[in-house]
Amino acid sequence: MEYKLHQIIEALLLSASRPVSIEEIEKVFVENPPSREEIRNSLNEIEENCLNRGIELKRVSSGYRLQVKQDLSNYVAKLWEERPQRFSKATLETLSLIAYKQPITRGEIEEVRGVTVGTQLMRGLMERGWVKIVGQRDVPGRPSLYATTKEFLDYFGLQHLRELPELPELPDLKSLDLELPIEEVDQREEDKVPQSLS
Amino acid sequence: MEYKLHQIIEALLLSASRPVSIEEIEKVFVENPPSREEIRNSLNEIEENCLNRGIELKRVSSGYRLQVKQDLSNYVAKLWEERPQRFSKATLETLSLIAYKQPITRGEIEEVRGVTVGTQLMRGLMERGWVKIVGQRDVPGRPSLYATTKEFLDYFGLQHLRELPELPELPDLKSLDLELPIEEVDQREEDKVPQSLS
Amino acid sequence: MVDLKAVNPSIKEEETTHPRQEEMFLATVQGKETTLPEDLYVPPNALEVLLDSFAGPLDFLLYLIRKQNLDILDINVAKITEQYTAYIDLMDALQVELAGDYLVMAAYLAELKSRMLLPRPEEQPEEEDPRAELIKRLQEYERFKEAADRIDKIPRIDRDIFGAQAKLPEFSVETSLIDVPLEDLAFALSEVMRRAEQSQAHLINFEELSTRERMSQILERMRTESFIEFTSLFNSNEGKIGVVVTFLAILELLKDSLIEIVQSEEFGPIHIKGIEEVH
Repeated sequence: MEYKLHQIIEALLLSASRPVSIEEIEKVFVENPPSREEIRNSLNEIEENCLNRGIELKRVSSGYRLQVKQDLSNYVAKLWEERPQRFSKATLETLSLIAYKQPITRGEIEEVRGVTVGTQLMRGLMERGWVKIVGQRDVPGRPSLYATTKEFLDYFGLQHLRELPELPELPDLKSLDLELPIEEVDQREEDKVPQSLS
Repeated sequence: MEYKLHQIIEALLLSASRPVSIEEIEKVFVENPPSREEIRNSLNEIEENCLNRGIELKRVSSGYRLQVKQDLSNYVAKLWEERPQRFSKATLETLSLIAYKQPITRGEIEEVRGVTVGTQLMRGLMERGWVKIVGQRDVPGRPSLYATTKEFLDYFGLQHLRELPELPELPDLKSLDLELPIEEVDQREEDKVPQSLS
Repeated sequence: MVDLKAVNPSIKEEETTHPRQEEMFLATVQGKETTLPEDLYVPPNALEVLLDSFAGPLDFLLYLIRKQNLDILDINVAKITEQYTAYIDLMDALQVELAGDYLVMAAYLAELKSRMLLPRPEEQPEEEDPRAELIKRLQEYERFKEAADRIDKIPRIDRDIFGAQAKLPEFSVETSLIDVPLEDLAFALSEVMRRAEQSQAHLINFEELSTRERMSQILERMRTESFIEFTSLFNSNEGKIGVVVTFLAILELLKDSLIEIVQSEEFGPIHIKGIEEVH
């Protein structure tokens, strides 16, 4: 059987258990490799074919992947025997610090979180392939600098870090009158107590 | 979007990394489950749709599965050759647990390793042909039981599992101080090793 | 976050019995004359559970502030410090094992409080209020706590996103794999085991291994044959040890409720079958 390019690409996407990039698709063809333009067109074709199917083409950080449409995930989840583990607060907080403030050292993470960050936790993040060491900070002890990976973005279905939800704004501290000594603060607060109570 | 039965079933088949039986498909529907007749018709429909695609519907003993057509195997093989073939620590540890403690569930592996074992990692090991599902543990959720394959033995040049090396003596727990430097080396190595099988 | 500045932020506020007055508030101030003694009646276990549910001392501090329905910017640092240290003291008294991080925070707060009690030198008015530091830390922490929540809500693989995948065709990969020495496998396992600190329970010997291998073989066979005659599982070529291993494997599988042993008639052949096959 003679296959059309989009059929081959679809099969490729379905045979890799990870996102596949255009460059990778290109390399698969030994004779007469298609142009990137052609690959892109085929990907568009696949995307359109998916419109009335239960799966969709998604572009993530390291390439393209076919995935079940979000509104079918209820059905699919029933088929799965083990619910994926939830992530602990500690893991999510650490991950979000690395994501938003990368590159960052473990010490810096600990400073914000006010907690020691266990080796086990960092190890877990690295094993999942979400976090990697990208260098050492040039301070005594040369602590490792951590950053997120492409796999992290893939996992959350993102193409770029900038697609992460916005980091909440920090309220302006300067607008506060913080110079007051403690007694006066209490005074001020007392002032706000409704008259009827005082 | 309103989905047709065959679209849902196709999504189900593509999301399960194992064959799915008609009974299982039936159970996925909470309200108005389709009749087996309807499911069978939809499967036929999927089969026909596949005629001019790179995948096909295959009936095996434990159900139905979609698989990439054999005559596309050259392309698929190329895709696999391109990917890094090194093994991460996570992969090796998971593999060793399966080898020595089979049959074992993913949950049990996670329990010993203290880290979540990604679906991709398990799929990677199965795609490599080293690990297979041999049954389900009879506990809620019926988690799959994993075991190593003949190919695994072949790869390591073994005839029987009992030829696996005896486990090294467990180090004295009191010498915990030695752990620190090792941990650090590990992390750096983890960094250099690209995402491998997982 | 609701701006509570219009709200009475005082944690000294008594339970108001003045409904009309309360209507003026955007939120009810729950901060009764709090901390102890009311909280003293919490059973020690509950305290431990409580602490476990926090990601750390900053999270706990935020909780104390929230309990009073206050904006971080409106906190009375002296009060919150007292409250925090009261909890820490309580834990200490109840001998709840407290993570070092909580104690470090207690020390930090105590230091902060003492700095605030000292008169400020007039000539150094530019010196930052010690409270600003704590507020900044709390704010920064809260940002990332919120960020973590948001990240948790992003659809993710295996939980909300399911990759579509077909079974691979048969093929052989031509690139040679990076060699994995067999010893690495054993070493990997011994390391996991060491980490799991289950040194006793997991010592594996050859006998167990062959039993496990046999278990896998039987299970594998049952995927194609739903009914297997008991005797066909034994191979006389394997000798006595082989029989024992097979028998042990069957017993293990029975124990794990992975198989059932059935006999249709008295003295009839014994069969094993899988239990409640899903397929």
